[in-house]
Amino acid sequence: MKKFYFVMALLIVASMVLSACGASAPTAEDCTKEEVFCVGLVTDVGKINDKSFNQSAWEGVQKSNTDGVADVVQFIETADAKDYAKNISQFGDAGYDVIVTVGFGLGEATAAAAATYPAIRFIGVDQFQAATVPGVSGLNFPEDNAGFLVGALAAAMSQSNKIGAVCGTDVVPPVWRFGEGYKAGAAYADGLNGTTTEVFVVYHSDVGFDKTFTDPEWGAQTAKSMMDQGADAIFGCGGLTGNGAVTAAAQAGAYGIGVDTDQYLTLPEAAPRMLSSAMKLITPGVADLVAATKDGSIADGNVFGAAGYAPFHDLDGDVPAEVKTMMEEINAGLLDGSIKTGVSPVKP
Amino acid sequence: MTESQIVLEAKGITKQFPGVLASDNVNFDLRKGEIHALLGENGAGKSTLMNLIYGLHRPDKGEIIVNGKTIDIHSPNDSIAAGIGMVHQHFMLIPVFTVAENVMLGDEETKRGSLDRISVAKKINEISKQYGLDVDPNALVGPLPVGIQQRVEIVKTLYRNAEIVILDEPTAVLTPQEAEDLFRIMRDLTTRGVSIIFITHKLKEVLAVADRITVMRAGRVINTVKPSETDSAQLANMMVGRQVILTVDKKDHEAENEILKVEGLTVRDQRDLETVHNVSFSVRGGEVFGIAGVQGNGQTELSEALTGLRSPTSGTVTIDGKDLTGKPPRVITESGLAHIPEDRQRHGLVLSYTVADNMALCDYYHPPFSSRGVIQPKALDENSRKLISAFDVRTPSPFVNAGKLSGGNQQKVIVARELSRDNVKLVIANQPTRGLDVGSIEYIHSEIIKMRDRGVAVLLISAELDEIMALSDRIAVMYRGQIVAVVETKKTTREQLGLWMAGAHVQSA
Amino acid sequence: MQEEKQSNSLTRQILQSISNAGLVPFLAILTAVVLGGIIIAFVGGNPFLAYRGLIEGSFGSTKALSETAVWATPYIFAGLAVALAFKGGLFNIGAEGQLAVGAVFSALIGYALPEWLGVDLPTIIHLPLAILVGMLMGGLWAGIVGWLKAYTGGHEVINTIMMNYIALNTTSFLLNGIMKDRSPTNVIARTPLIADSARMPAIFDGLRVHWGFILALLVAFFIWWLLNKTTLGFEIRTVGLNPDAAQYAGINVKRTIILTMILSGALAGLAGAIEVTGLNYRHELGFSIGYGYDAIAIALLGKSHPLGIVLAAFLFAAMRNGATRMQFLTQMPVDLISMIQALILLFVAADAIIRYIYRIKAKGERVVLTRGWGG
Amino acid sequence: MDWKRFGFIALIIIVLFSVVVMVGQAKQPPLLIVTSMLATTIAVATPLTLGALSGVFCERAGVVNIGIEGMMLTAAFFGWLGGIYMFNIFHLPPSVSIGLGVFFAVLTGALMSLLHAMLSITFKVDQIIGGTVINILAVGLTGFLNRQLFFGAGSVFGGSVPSSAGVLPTIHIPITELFSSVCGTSATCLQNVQAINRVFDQKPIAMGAVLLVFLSHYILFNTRWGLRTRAVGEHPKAADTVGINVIKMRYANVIIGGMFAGLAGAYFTIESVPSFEPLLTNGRGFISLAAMIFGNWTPIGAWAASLVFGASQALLINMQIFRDVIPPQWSFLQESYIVGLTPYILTMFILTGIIGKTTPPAADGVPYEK
Repeated sequence: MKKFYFVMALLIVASMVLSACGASAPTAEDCTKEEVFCVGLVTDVGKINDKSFNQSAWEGVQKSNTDGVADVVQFIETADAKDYAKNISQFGDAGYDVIVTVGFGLGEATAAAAATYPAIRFIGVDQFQAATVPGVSGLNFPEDNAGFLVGALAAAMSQSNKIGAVCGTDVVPPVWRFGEGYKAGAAYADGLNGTTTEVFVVYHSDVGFDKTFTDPEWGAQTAKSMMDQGADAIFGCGGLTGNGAVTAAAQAGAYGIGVDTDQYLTLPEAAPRMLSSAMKLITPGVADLVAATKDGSIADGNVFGAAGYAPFHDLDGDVPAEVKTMMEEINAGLLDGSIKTGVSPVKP
Repeated sequence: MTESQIVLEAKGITKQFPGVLASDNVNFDLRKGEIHALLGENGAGKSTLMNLIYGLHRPDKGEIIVNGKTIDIHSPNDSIAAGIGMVHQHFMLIPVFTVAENVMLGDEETKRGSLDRISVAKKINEISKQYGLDVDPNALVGPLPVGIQQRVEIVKTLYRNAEIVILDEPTAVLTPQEAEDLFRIMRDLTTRGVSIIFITHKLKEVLAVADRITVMRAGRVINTVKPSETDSAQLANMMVGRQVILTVDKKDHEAENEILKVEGLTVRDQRDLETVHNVSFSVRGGEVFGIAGVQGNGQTELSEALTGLRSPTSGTVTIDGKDLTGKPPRVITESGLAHIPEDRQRHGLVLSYTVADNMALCDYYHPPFSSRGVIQPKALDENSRKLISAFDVRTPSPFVNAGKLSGGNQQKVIVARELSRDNVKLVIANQPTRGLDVGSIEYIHSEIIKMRDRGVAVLLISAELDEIMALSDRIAVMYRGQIVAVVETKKTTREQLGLWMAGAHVQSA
Repeated sequence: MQEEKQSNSLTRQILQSISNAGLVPFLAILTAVVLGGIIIAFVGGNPFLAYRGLIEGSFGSTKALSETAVWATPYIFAGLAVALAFKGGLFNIGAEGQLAVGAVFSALIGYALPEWLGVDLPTIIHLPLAILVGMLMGGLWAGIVGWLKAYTGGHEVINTIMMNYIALNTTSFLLNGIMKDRSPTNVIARTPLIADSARMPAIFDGLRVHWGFILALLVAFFIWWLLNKTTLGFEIRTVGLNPDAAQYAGINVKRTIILTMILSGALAGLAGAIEVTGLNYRHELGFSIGYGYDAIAIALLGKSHPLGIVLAAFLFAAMRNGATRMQFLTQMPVDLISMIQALILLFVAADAIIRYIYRIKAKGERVVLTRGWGG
Repeated sequence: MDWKRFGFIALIIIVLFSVVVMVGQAKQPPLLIVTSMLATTIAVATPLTLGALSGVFCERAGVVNIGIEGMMLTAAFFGWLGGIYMFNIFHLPPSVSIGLGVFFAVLTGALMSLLHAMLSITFKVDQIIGGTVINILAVGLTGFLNRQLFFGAGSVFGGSVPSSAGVLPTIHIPITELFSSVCGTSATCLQNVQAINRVFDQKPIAMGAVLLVFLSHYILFNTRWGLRTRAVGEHPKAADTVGINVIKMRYANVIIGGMFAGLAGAYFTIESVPSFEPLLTNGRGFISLAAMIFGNWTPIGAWAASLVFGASQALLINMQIFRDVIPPQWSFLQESYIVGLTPYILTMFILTGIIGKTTPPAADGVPYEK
């Protein structure tokens, strides 16, 4: 037993010494004060560094911090769906000014929390409101427009008239809208150019919900299969799974098309063959809404963020002028409503 | 016999295992070309001594001298290098390997990194021819008969050029005739300069084959004698430490009505091989019906089929007029069976249960041990106290785990549980005394005879011919799954039974 | 007099054995926590703040306590499920799948039954029915594995792992298909909310802890009673310790294996059913991820004893629940909790390490949990 | 050889391929479909094959390993991390970084298996529990480090994931070049040759895995090492009595097994895609385990079983690609939830013993006590 106490003491001392070396994180105790503007973020089930919507939203929150809008920013990762409410209330009880909740799954918990904490502004990313929820601004994106744009681009650029898309699960509406928008866009371009393009769209749906976005190996294999069938442009839509597909496409010399952000910048392995990206700008969208909260211009209900296509970067020279013109026209048409994607918001 | 040079000497060997002093300052020597028998009861420390010499364990104290040199044995590698080979009681063969693979294991011949099976097979054939050990190097070991497996073990030691061969209880699995064959091989080996340590607990064999006999008891060497200077009674006395009554006190008893009737029983084992073919016999109340035979001739499957542990493929089993063919064990037990199983630790007991629980292992489900599905601890307790005193089970308390008891007392727990049941009409005792000390053996034998005298039918299955002859009123001999003979004990001899056990039924039956 | 003395010493013996049984797990937890603290410090966090967060978040307020109980509820059921199988000599890695199946079917009864029957059911019928069906389906799900084990010898470890994936795929299929909440605003894979009549009430107003928690404690007691005081328990334990002796003793080994798996699965299914009827009021794919593996750790930490499991479940619940507060205070990721839990499990499983560090002598026999693949 | 088993495996693969060819021939020539599927099958089977080999070595030596999943995951992480360190911190050239990444992955596999060996051989922990510990630890460790190293200010890489050195290159086997002359001017012939060539254009680990299968088979059944390994797994006491060090053999084989699992991990993050995600192995370690049993603890059998699982994955991918031309009666084939069940149901079916009994090594899972 003597040895026992000795070991314990040693361990405790060691941990104290080590902890003294580390800087203790700043706490958020000042958030109850009027003048301190605090923003908290609760993720959907998943990681904050998912390289996908959780991370983009968090980067938006961080941007508001570096922009000087928010004084304290903090996040909580959700490990289990039953913790949604608890995680939100952690910020609510600490007197935060804005709480960002990411993902449709948190919709109900967010609405309930908005009722509990009327003084706090809630921003729900990807939370479409059928009826306006007081206290909550739902940030949504017309992903189908973005998919439509890159679909048209891919169809116009394909030599083999075969293009593919490798997506996460179609159960998640934004993914569905990207994928189906891609198809519709290709068809639209065919209509303009008199071509017939075959479009392969594969959604990754098996083995669990949360893994369909984080299976790059599956994405790569699927992209290779599509290229075996002759596809020469691959749109990777859906987190890491899509990234795997785009990387595989780039390695095989096909065109890769990224998603969410301009992936030319985030996927260096695929950059040389990155034709464009279907952009859904969560980061600026979140930052803008946080800023709007601070200056009081924010309103309840749905807010639509920007969606579009990324520059061609290295491949700019490959893209013929008429294609560039076509893309600009389609983008304008989508924005003014003269072109409709015809994609239902949710998989029927 | 001339006094030749000492090839192996063990001096002052002491080994302590948790709770047992397994080897207590033992001295032992072996001369070149002799057969030196090591005699003792189960647990006397014979195998421990040999495991120490062979390097499977390390002695706490003492030294081992081979050919005049003290050697430090850390593992079997060292003893093999010193020319020692050992044939273990439980064969150290890998069933899914061929004979050649088993023989070369640990001392493989390779050709460019690849196993050289051909040259090993050649070497095995040479050894076979030289010593008259007929084995096929390319046969899989698993399906071989035990006699042949034993030869493979011997070939294994010779392949390694062993000059000292330890045989641990080699005759336990052999017929008397096969044992004779083995003795011939042993003598053959000694004429070629091999020295043999022969471990056994069978007096007759020792007297027949050994040049010298060392008797061990409770981890100590009692004496070393020459067969010409001693006899069975004296040896038994040395082994057990007291006068031993070598015969069972058994009065004549009139057999009554037929209790067990077996007709045309055929059983397959787990490998789906037919190990019992068309067996028929009957056992009457008040008689002990012995089934003799070398292990592995279908006795295990036969008793499993009779007790409900295995379903026969055809035939019928009737107990007291009730057809119980293929019925589950509980139904058979409730019809009056008491079963002392072959492997007490595997079947008879749950070692991590208390003695009290084990004493109700088969009866826990009915009153007084349980009522409406709830166990009544008090009844278990009372029952166990009663049985512990009635059957002289040596245990500190009924709440000690059965695993903590000695083998003899474990067996007594089983015997107490089985024989104390109210409605016993038939006792099936399979190897009831295997591995036990003489005291327990005597006790269990007397309990079996008591049951017989009470008019219960007893089916005794044993590989020990002496036990069969001492207890049975009638004897059946099993050979290759068939009953080749049924005789009254009085009207037969050891030799005759031995012939039958070896399959010589056509001429004699 | 003598009897009295004996019972007195018996009580002392029991107390002694509890403290003996508890010592190694306690030291395992302690060591893992200290190691965890060192890791936190190593990556630049403040271990004291992190642990303060854990404790505050799990025990710091009535709400925190309530949430810990909420977390503990499924853990107790699932831990009991694994432990019961252990007692019967079976390793149930499939609690995860059985739980999901139980939850799905409990939810189905919860939302669809009134619709099918066309009447509103009273709570007294609807709630127990929803729970029972979840339990039953969990039991059947595991029973398949039990049946395969008994009649074909297929090893339950592989089969329960496979059944986990099958359950995961099947629930995904159902939740995305026929069981999906069709209300226009819903876009994710989840069932509709269950009817009010199938909901278990909360114990206290304003707190989420529900009667399922009390039920969990009662079930833990019941399992202890079942295992140690009934003939069925005797049969399960005998088959677990020595199937050959069980067969010899007239126990129907095959039936007992199947029954053990069914009971084990039913407990896991109960965990799912209680989550649905007591807490979430629906089933969704994001619910209850990884409980099956946590349950193994809980059963091991609790030494397969119901009381131990309740305590272990509380510990794990407190860690999972307190993680929110810990994150809030230190931004330490939840994975840290997984790591500490893995360390606890490591030290509990390899108690030789703990015994070596603290120089504690081994007592008693090794408990055999599984026997290779051969079965 | 167990022909019944191999026949069954071949039959399943043929059925899976036939289904795709039947559905897809409306769009693509059958040869192209078959070669493309074969290529996918081999690639998808790679980590399964290596994982199964890991299991074969461990279990042939008598140590049950259900921690393959965790070993793969940890190796995938540290292999990838090692590559990134070499590339970004030590500024080594990409090819060297990638090579070292593979080395780190294999090393990680070895270290994780060393832990498993210590638990199961030295401490005699129940081996299934030991494996479970490895799996849980792997998830926590990789998740935690992935967060701490790459996310947030103050992390080693300053809050972002630096670019990795890339992935292993495809090795081109010049079948097309060699045989194109045979075709003369026929364009279809050339296309066919190119299609066939696609099957053989694999990356080093995928190719290596196939070689390792045969090498392992040879080692296990024809060398001294293999004989001793199997002896230790069948009857350790017998091995001990002929002077084989059971503990050493078991340690060595478990570590060899861990190295295979490490290579499988490298496949994910160094050969397939240059990034790491928490839980990226997605249960493939458990499928490997199933493949090992499916293949009756032999390397070639395990490989064949892995190919079955690979083929069912290839079927899934292709069914979705061809989903506009799937006849209505086959439409369930594009339900990935249903088709995705194939490996699991097949495994359970195999375990019933209807297709020949699977026999584990006799001492598998039993700690050796002298």
